[in-house]
Formats: sequence, C-alpha cells, structure tokens
Amino acid sequence: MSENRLDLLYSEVEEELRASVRSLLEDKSPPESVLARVEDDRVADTALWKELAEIGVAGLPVPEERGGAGASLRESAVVAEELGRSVAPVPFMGSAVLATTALLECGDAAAQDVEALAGGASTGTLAVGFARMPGSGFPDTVRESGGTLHGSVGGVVDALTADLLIVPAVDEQGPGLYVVAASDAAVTPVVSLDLTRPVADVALDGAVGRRIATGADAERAVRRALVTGAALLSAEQLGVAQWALDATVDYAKTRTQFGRPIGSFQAVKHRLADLWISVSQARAVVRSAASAAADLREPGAGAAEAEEAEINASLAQAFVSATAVTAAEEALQLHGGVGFTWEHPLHLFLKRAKSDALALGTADRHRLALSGTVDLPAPTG
Amino acid sequence: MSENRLDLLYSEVEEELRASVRSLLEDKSPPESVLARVEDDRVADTALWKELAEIGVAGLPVPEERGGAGASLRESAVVAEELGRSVAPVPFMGSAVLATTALLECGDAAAQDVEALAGGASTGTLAVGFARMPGSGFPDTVRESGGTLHGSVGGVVDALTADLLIVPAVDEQGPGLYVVAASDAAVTPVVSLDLTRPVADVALDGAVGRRIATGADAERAVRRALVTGAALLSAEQLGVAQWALDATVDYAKTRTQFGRPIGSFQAVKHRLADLWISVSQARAVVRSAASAAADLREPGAGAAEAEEAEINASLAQAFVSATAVTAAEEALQLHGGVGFTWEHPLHLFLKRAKSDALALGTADRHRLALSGTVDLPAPTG
Amino acid sequence: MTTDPAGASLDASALRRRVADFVAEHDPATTDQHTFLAARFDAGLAWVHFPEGEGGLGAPRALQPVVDEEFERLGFTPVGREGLVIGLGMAAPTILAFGTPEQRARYLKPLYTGEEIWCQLFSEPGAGSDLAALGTRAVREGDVWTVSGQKVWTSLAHRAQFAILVARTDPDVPKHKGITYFICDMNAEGVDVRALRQITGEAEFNEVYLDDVAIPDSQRVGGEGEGWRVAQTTLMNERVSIGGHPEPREGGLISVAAHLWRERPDVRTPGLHDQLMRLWVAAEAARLTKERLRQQLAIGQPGPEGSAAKYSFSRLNQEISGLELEMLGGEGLTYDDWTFRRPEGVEFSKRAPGFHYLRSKGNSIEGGTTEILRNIIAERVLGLPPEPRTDKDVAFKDLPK
Amino acid sequence: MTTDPAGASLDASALRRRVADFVAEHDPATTDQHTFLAARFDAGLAWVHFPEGEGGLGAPRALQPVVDEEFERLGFTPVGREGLVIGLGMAAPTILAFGTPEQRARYLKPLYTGEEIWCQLFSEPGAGSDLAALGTRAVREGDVWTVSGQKVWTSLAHRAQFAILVARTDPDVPKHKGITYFICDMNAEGVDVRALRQITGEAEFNEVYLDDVAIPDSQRVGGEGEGWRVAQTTLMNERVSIGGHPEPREGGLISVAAHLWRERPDVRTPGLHDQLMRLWVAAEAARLTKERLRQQLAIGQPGPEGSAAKYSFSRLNQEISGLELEMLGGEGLTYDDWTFRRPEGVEFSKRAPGFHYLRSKGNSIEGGTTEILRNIIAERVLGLPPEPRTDKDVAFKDLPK
Repeated sequence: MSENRLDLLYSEVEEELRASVRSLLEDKSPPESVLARVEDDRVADTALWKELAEIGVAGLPVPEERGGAGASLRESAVVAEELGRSVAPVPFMGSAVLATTALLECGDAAAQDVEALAGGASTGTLAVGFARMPGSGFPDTVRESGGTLHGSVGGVVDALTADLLIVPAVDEQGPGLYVVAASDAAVTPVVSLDLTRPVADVALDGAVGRRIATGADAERAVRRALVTGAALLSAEQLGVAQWALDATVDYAKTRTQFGRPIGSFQAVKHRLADLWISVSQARAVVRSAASAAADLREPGAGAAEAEEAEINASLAQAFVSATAVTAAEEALQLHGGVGFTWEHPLHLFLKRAKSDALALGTADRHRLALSGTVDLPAPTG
Repeated sequence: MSENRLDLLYSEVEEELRASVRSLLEDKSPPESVLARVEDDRVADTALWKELAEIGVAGLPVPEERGGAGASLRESAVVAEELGRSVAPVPFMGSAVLATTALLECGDAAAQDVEALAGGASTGTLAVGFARMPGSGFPDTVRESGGTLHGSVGGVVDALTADLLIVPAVDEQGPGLYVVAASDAAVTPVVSLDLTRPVADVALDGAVGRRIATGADAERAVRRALVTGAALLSAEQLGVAQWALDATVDYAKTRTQFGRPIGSFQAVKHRLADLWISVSQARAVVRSAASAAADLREPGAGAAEAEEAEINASLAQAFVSATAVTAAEEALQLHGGVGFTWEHPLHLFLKRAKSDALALGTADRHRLALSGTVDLPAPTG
Repeated sequence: MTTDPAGASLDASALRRRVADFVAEHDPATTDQHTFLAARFDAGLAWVHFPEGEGGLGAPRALQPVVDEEFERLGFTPVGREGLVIGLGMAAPTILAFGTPEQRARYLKPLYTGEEIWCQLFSEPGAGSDLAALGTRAVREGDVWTVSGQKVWTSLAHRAQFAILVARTDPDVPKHKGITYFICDMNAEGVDVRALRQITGEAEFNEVYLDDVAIPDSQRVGGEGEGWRVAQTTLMNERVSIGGHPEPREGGLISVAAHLWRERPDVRTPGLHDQLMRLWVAAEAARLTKERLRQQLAIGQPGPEGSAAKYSFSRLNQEISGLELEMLGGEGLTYDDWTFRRPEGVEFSKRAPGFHYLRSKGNSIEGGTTEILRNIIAERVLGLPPEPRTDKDVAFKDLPK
Repeated sequence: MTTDPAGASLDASALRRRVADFVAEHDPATTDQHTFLAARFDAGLAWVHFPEGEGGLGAPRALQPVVDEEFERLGFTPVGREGLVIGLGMAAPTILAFGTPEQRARYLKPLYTGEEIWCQLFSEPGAGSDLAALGTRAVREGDVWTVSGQKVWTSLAHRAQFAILVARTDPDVPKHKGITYFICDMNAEGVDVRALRQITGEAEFNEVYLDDVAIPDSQRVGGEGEGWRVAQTTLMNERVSIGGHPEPREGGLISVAAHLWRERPDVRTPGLHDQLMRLWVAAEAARLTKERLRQQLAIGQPGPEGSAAKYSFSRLNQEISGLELEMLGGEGLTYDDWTFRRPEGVEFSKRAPGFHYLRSKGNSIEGGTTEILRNIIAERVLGLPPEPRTDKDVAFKDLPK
C-alpha cells in the first residue's frame, strides 16, 4: 500500500479514462454551451450526467458487485479534473463523491442506495452545507423524532437534481445518517455565485428517513465523505487551473499588441511560467490527496491512513484553492477586456474557482486544521 | 495643528537640511568607505557624528534654549532618511532619537543631559533591547537598590559609543528612569547581523544612577521614546529602500545582457515599477508617522495625539519594513552575482533592511498592536 | 499671479469673495441647478483655470478646489453629475487645449451644466492596451468624413449626445501618425449602441458600431494625423483624476471588510485577522499616498503618481473583496442578482460581496491595464529604456494584425 | 532491453545480482574506498547507462538508482564526494557525449574515483545570464590554444585539477557560434585562482584569472565553434540533478523553522503561525512535486520541471529563512561569524539564522537566475514566442558591451 500511496503519476488506465471523459465533454458540453445553459432555470445537465454514468463515471470507487466500476478514488480524481476543466454542470460532487462515499461507509444498510447512484439511475447528495469544513463536527440542524426528520440545511450542492438526500440528523441515540427521498423535502434554489454549480436550501418538515448509520458510524461516514470531498474538490480545482492556464497561453500566443504576440513580453512570460509552476505543484499535491483518499478505502486501513488522508486533503485545499483562484484571476487579467465580458466563458471558471475555494473549508481553515495535525500548534491566548 | 499633521510634503527648510546632510555624507561616508570601516573593530564613525552634530543633526527636535536646533521630529525624519540612504554608522538612533526623546520627557531633571547630547558633546542611548516593541511594558531586567543599579540589558543599539546610558530600572517606587555614565557599565559588543549598526550587551553591577523620572513619568518617557524610535526608524528604512531602488535602476540602465540593457526587459521593468510604487507609498506613510510623532511634542498634545502617534508608528513599521526588505532583496536579485559579493556595498543595505525589520517590533507585532487600537480585534480563544 | 479685470489679484481669498458675491446674487436654495450652473459658468467659476468666457478666469489650476469648497460651504453641491465624468474629466480639457474657438463656444457650457452627456470612443476589440493599433477608418471627401468601425468599453454611450472619437485617417503611415481626433454626434445615422454585458451580469458598458457615420470636418479636434497627441491629453486627464477632499481613514472597500469583522465575531480566524490587518495597512498606505499626491497637485507639482494610485486602488479592491468572500465562507457561495440590466453607475455598497469581487476585476483593466501603468512608471518615471519596438516605423497597413 | 555479455537481459534484478556478486568479491568493510570505486568503475557499475569500458554497461539510465540503492543496502556508501559535484554531475556526461575516446579514457575513471576534482569555468563578470556573451579569448597557433580572460563564481577552483572551460575562438561570427569548449589543467601556468568573498563573509567561490594559459588542442571537447551546444549538455545536467531517494515530509529548511516553533512557545504569534503554515504547505507541495519529478525521471520521462524545482527551492529557502529571523526578533539581530574563510561546502544546519537568510539569497542566482529559469519554462514548456532578439545575428565583436 505504501508503494501505491507514493505513486504520483497517472496510470495508463487513468489516461484512457481521462481521454474518454474529455472527448465526451468536448463533444457534449463545450464551454460555450455551458454558458448558454446558465441562462436556464435548471442549469444542471442531467442528460450529460446519464452519458457520463454510462461510461462508469457515477460509480468509479464502487465495487463491481454493487454496480460500480471497481476502480478507486484515484480514477475519480482524474474525472474531477476533467469536470473542472469543462465546468460541466453535472452532480458528480454531490452524488458520486459526497453521497457515495457516505453510503459506502454504511455497509449493507446502504447497499441499494449505492447501487442506485453508481449506475446513474438516481442521483443523490449529502445534505450538508457545501462550505462545511471536514473537521467541524456532526451537523445538528436536522433532528429525527418519531421516524421523521425536521430541520433545514442551507447551501447544499447538487440538491436540486438529487433523488436521494443523505441526511445527517441527531436522533435519540445521537448522530444518525438517514436516506430521504428528495421528493419528501422542500428544495429551494439559491442564487449561486458559481453559475455552473447550483446550490439549494433543503427543508425537512416531517420527511420519512431510513436510518443507515448510527453514532460513531454516522459521524465517521460524514467526516470521511467531507475529507474525500475536499480531496476530490482539489482535483476539480486543478482542472479549473489547467483550463485557465491553457486558455491564457493560447491567447497570449495569438493576441497581438504593439506588433508582437503579448506572450512574447517578458512580464507576461514570467507570470505564465509562475502559473505553470503552481499548476505543476498542484498536480503533485492532488495526486497525493487522491491516493491518500483511495488508501483509506483499502482493506485494513486504520487511524494512520485516516490521518494521512486528512493531512493530504487539507494540504490540497490549502494549496490548490489558491492555485485555481490565481489561475482564473490571471487569466482574466491577461485576457484584458474580453475576459471581463459575459460572452467569454472565462468568468464561469473564475466563479467556479472562487466558489471552490470557499467550499469544504477555506484554505485558511485547512491551514489551521493542518497545524493541529502536524504539531505546529497555534499560539494560545 | 491638524493642518500641520496632514502635511505629507517636504518643506523647503527640510529639503535644504536634506541637501546639506546628503552632501556631507556623500563626501565623508560613501558606501565604499563604510564597507572598508566594517572590518574595523569599531565601525562607528564618531568623527562623522561630530561633523553632523555641527550642522545641528544631534539636536533637531530639542529647543534652542536647551542647545538644540528648535526644529521638530519631521526634520529628524528627513535626516533619518539620508542616514538610511548611506548606512552611515553614526549613533543617530540611539542618541538623537531614543535617548533624546526619553530625556525630553523628563523635563528639567534631564536638562543638562539633553544639552550634552543635542550639541554632540556626548552621545547616549536608551538601555533597552533594540528589538523591543513600543507597547511591551516597562523593562524589568535592571533593578535599583540603595542608589546603585544591578542587572543587564541585551542588544542595545549604539551603546558601544555612548557616554550616557538612559536606563529604565525598577526601584522601590516602581518604574524609574536613570542616567548612568557608560564608563560605570560593562558594555560588551555582540556580533551584529547589521554590519553598520553595532549592538551591545550592557551589564550594570552597582553602577551609580541619577534618577530623572519616576512611575508613570518614567513609563511614558520609555514608551514615547520607543514610539518615536519606531516612527523615525521607518524614515531610515525609507532611505534604505530609496538607495536600493536608485542603485538598481541605475544598474538596470547600464548592465547589458542579450544585447540590451536589462532594464528594457518588461519583467525587470514591472518589478522596478512595483518597487517605486511601494517606495512612494512608504514615503507618504513615513511623513505621516513623522508628523504624528512631531505633533506629540507640541504644547497641548494629549491622549488623542498619543494614540495617533502610536497608530502611525505601527502603521509605518508594518508597512515600511516590508518595503525596505523587499527593495534590498530585489536589488540583490536584479544585480545578479555581483550583488552577492562582499565587495559590492549592496549587502550592507540588505543587512540593515532586515535588521531594521526586526528592530523596535516586527511588522507582525505592529499589525497585532494596531488591530487593538483600531478596533479590529484578534479572535479570542 | 494673475490679475482679474477689476485689478485685484486672483488669489484664494479673492476667489472666495467672488464665490460669495455670486451666491449672494444666485441663491442656491431658490435657483434651479441648471440656471445656477449656467450662471456659474458665465461668471468664470466653472473651471477657474480655463480662460475667461470659457468657464474660467485664467487663474491657477490649484485654486479650483478652493472654489469648489467655497460653493459647498455656502450651500451649493450639484447633484446627478455621475454621468458627466467623461465630459468634465476628459472631453473638456481636450477641447480646451485643441478645440477651435467655435468648438469651445459650442460644447463647453452645455457639457458643464450637464445638458449634454459625453462618451469616449477610443478602445476597440483589436486595440486595447495598444490603442494606436485602432482600425476604425475615417475617409474624407470634401468637408465630410465618413467613419466606420467598432468601438468597445464605452460607458454612457446609450445616454450620450456626443463622443470624443479617434479614427484612422491614413493607414499608409506608421500607426501613431495616421490617427485623427473627432467629436462624434451620437444621434447621427449609422451609430449603433449595444449593451455589453459583463461578468457581474449587468451592462455598464457598450459596444458602439459605426457604419458610414458622417462627421463634418468642423468636428475635427486638432490637425489631421495629430489624433494620437490629442488623445494623450485625454488619457492623461483620465489617470490624474484625484478628488479635492482628503479621504478619511478606513474609507473605500476596506470599510466593508472592517465592518464585517467588527459586527460578526463568527467570521474571525487568526489567519484572516492577519490578512485583514495587512490589507488595512495597505489601504491606509494607499490613502496617505493619494493624500500626498493631492497635496502635490494642489501646489502644482503633478506627478505620475496618478497611475500608481490607480494601480494600488485596483489591487486593493481585488484583494479586499477576495478576503470578504473568504470571511463569509458559505454565505460567499451566493450572489444577489444576475439579471442583465443597465445599472446607474457602480453601486458597490448596495451589492453582494460576490459583486464586489467580480466588479473589482475590471479595475485593473479599465482606464489602462495594470501592465500598461507599470510600463508608464518604468519608462516615464524611472527612465528605464523602452522595449525594442517593431511596430513604430512601419505603415499601419503593413503591421501584423 | 539491453542484453549483457552473458546473455542475461539487463533489468533491475540482473543489476542487483551483479552488485551482489561485485560486493561478494570486494568486501566494503575491508576494501579501501579508492580501490573499491576503481573496481566498481571497471565492472561497469559506476554509471550503468555509460558504455562498457567507460564505467557503464549500456543499460537504461533509469536503472542507476537501483544500483546505487543496492550498493547502499549491501553496506557501501562512498564518503567525501561533495567536492565531486561538478565532475560527476557536469563534466562526466559532457565528456561522455562529446569527448574523444582518449579524453574519455583519460578523465572518466579518476573523476569517478575522486582522485581528480573538477571545476567549471563558464560565468564571467560580463556574461552571467547571457553566458554566450563571454569574452574569454582562445587563440589557436598550431596545436596549442592560448587562453586569456576572467571567470567568476567558480566553486572548487582552489582544489580542482581540471576545469571545463568555454572560451571565444571566433569573434567575427554571432556570439553563439564562436565559442569552443575545452578541458583546462588548473595547474597550468597562467591560471590564477582568487577567493571571492560573499555576503555571508566567507568564500565558497573563486575568481579565476587566465593569463595566456596554453591548452593543447587535444583538450578541446567538440568541434571549434561548437562550444555553445556542448555547454548546453553541461547546463542541462546541472539543472536536472534530482536525488535518487524520496525526501521525507518536512525536510529541508522548513524543518528548522518548524523545530523552532515547536521548541520555543515564546516566538509564537498568530500572524507568524499563518505564515509558517503557508510555508509548510508550500514546502510540502514542493516536496511532492520533486517526488513526482523523480518518479517521472525513473520511468524515463524527464521534464523541464527541474528548472521549476530549483526555482521553488530557492524561493522557499528565502522565505523560510526570512521568517526564521522574524520569529527570533532580537536574537535575529545577531550573527555567528563574519570571518573571511573558505568553508567546506555549505553548512546550513550548523550556522546562525542570519547565515540561512543571507546564503539563500544566492540560491536564486547560482545555476541559472530565477529570471532565466522562468524564461526557459515560458519558452520551452509553454511554447511562448521569444523576445525580439537583436544580438543573435550580429558578429560578437560588433555587439554593445
């Protein structure tokens, strides 16, 4: 396992997976068509998600016997990169990452739900605020009483298209994890800064929930879902950064000012070189985080692997958030006026980058969390 | 007074003062000769200090009736800029700023001492560690008992050449401020990072002290000396930054690589433009800090002026420290290999810049202090 | 020192007296703004450094703030002037410097009173930082120019009566030499104004399509082929616009972040505190720098610090608004309104943090990109040598596009 | 896959076996290092990718780490190799690629065993980043070249027997074309080595003055006028030196700062905590990036990331050592020793924080400035167009100096 954990490269299988996902996305969801969708009330592209599910994207880390691809979170991370690179509005994060990870932690109790999501027949999400920091404790805004759930959760990712809500709720025995049919909940869209990623408020007023985990199991399921989410989000951020870098390098080669391509000016060159360095580093960090998240699902993984996964996820959030935001901001600046227009897709990536930097804990909070784990304590008093 | 406080320009008188100080320094203490001095055991240039004192530099803010120039700390700040610009090894900071400010706060009790320093007949320093943060409370490493002083103070600036030590000491009545003949103390040089500014440890083992202030008066004298020191240090830092910028611009105009002056490369241009902006901003901040420090010595100045002086001094330390360090670091990088050699004077400015950034409180600590004053409290717990 | 017709010298107190006399004759409380401003123009109290008869008294420019402050003190502060920024700030000084007597007589007064709104037809899709690469063509036949091309980033175009316009009149000479400067009637046939939506969702700016627009030669400002030099005056005035009042500490966007920090202990973390304090320090440094520049301008020492101030302001806005979202975390994931609409100016304070973040991205592009401002500082202030240029001596038509 | 003489294919296990056999014959515990290394060279286990008879076996380069690890595992780790960095890292691959059979036979083995130390005579006061501007002249008469000029930043020159040297042999052609590459005997008459003191007080480097130094033509490496191309091989090897082992988390200078933080609660402030964590994160990212590069190199995908790794390393060292001083405050105002002396290598861990700060300033200059590394990334990796060049097609003698 330690061999595997250190592998920061992409395998051939991963490169093949990337190629097929990229080809599908370039074909069905180029940035211009994503831009056209954002004027719709329902930006989420469920047809595209079905096609992605057909090539296995919905259930990569799910064992084959549960309807998945039997791959690992390393492969999920490659898909996340491509989804970031295309800002495709599909419920990958909510359904294939957060909900699926939580469900996989619940064993047989959630077998049917895993299967429903892994095949793409249904989509789901974990009913926590998308900004939630992994280590922030069990959510307590929903309570179970007499078999039904009451309460609300703000800012849930991919809730608008979800069929299943995986709801952390406090019941008599403490933390519990419930599966709720989305049709039993009131799901209200909020105006999202990230045009290509809808978030929604979820209100539960007597919805029936099926309990799939209790106590420490429920806590662990939520925590691991969020840690995995943070790791995979960093892969998406890497994809966003890569798009911004590529688009800007292309633009700098062709845009002429003062009789020269702007990419021949040394200041532009150095900024793009810096960006490339940052993206290269982000890639190593993301691979490490994905590997550590994958190792956590290996048989025999224990506290050491859990700590390693948390360190790597926090490291990735602390590092890659800034990479993606800087890449998108530099892209806008170096595109000049045209990058400030609505008609150019660049702003979709800027909004995604900045929103991702707030999602699942800001870099600031991840640095603070990391400092505790690696024994560099914050000053007291 | 508020008119005066807002004046961020240099007056004609100040420009004349600058010109005469600069001319003297260029004549008597060019960087090359400073570099030659640093191999000496006694780097401090007492002959130069005598000449500076002759043109009034030792007692600028001291009233004429006490042997001074009857000017203000605004003029002192102009001199500090020039001394920074030349890294001249003279005891301006210790004698004309720290000691003189403390003594002026003590009224008639210190009249003779003020006079001795203002005319340049003697030099002095305030016996506190040069790194001491203005708001850090009254020093307690020296105690008075039975008319004599016992204890030690580490890292005192300009102590090696001082005739008089102004020593904060705790006595029966609490804080007290004492004048001690340096010959009665053991002054031991330490190896200083700043080659052109010697610091020394001061040990007092039964030295006779003459008390010039007690209790709150002593506390105020020390605090104001340090606040004034921080403001004036920022002026020195501005001078260091200005030298680094000027030297690098000159170098960039003449050093040819790839068939062009390196200053014609856009990346170099943008970095020097950034530096110029930073130095321009530092100038405004330094003028404001010097004015606020000067206002504190005006008749009728009270708590509001004291707060304003502290805010401005902390602002200046928080801002200008980084300006000077960055300017020196960029200067070294843009000079390439030659800037890394001992024989080029650049390193004197780098060492001064970095040491100044640690002196009288780091930028970090000044930001923290400032946050309390301007009601942006640090998080608790 | 300039002397006024009555023989008294035009110093600050003389001007204060004139303002007082004027206000005594035209009570701000009872005179409508247009009448008041028209009379103020006629009295030479619009721009005191302009010549007599053209809104001024030939007084030193530095005394204008004295006049403005005195009017304010005596109860007159004009309202609704936001739409006049291009007319007052850019068209007026250019027309004064290069316009014919007829042009000055025709345009300055209604421009000052606010009767006529102006916009600026400079930037083009292919000519942003490199304005001299502009491709809009003007062809002369007799006394009429026919202009075709596309302009962009035109604020106020949908409300403007007139535009200052640069167009290429000779493509056979190097690019800086074949440009001419015009006044364009925005109601003329062939002028098509389209809202340009920006990343905030709304449209502050326009694209302007010019399709065989006829401009009489009497609307030319400066000589044929002199347009680049004339435009420099316009642009210089754009970058040096510094207000007449000192700004208070903690003004601008930093106040939004500081307010949030004070009101909401739940957003506070140690790391964000350090970032906030760094930005607070940077904002205060920028404020003092601007104040120092204002003082320099007031005693007639204008410096290139205008470009630096604009650069610092844009960077600060971007960093502060970025931090604001970080402080808010989950709340920052939302936005207020993506509706495609035309706003009345930039309403920063009323908008969501996401708007602050997105809108401020434009600050480092509009009115000269950060890159160009740094070039200006490096070359004009520090005297660093220019880049090797390949586009200066070649006929425009032969340049790579 | 390469096959060895015995017919077995040269894969990792075959090499491990060869090492085991070798160690069985030459007990590391009883064989002196020189003898051991000489035998290892003869056995082709010095650099397995070099040809047979020249220290190698013609095996894939990626297998060298396997051999090194196996030697280590079996108890042999050579000591005192710090002085060989230029010989092993730069001279050897260049001589292998461009040297004559005689040169390879003469130099490679004593270079490998450590008998002969090498230095590099490349940089000059007037030719730093722009190495091709070098002015050291070599004039041929018959079979002997006479070389005069000044070189700088030469580490090890005072201990070296030989140097790799570039000199101008034809000033009448453009600068990249008139350079030739030589091996210079450092004991030859006319070679004057002077210690070059640096800002830390000590002298790691030298200036080397060459005054009519005679170099036989047999010491030329590559053709006349081919020196630029030969030097590229040397420089490429300088920038890609990445160790064979994964580095542990929190290695390098960050460990000094982290240790200080853990041991000394008195230095802790909230602001410094945030800075420390940012640098810790940056250091960990740089470590993982280097590890990823190592993995790429191991499977034979060398990338230009070597330049990036060097850049990141220099920036990190500078920032961490700057922070270290900030943490220490008053203690940071002191230094350990300004004595002008020659150190044995760079002893970071034993020196004061002020030394860390000052010495790391050289990291972004030595071995390619940060500016040049960024140009390399921009042009070679991202494919951005080059700057307009005015110095490429002009005879060297006609260039501005």
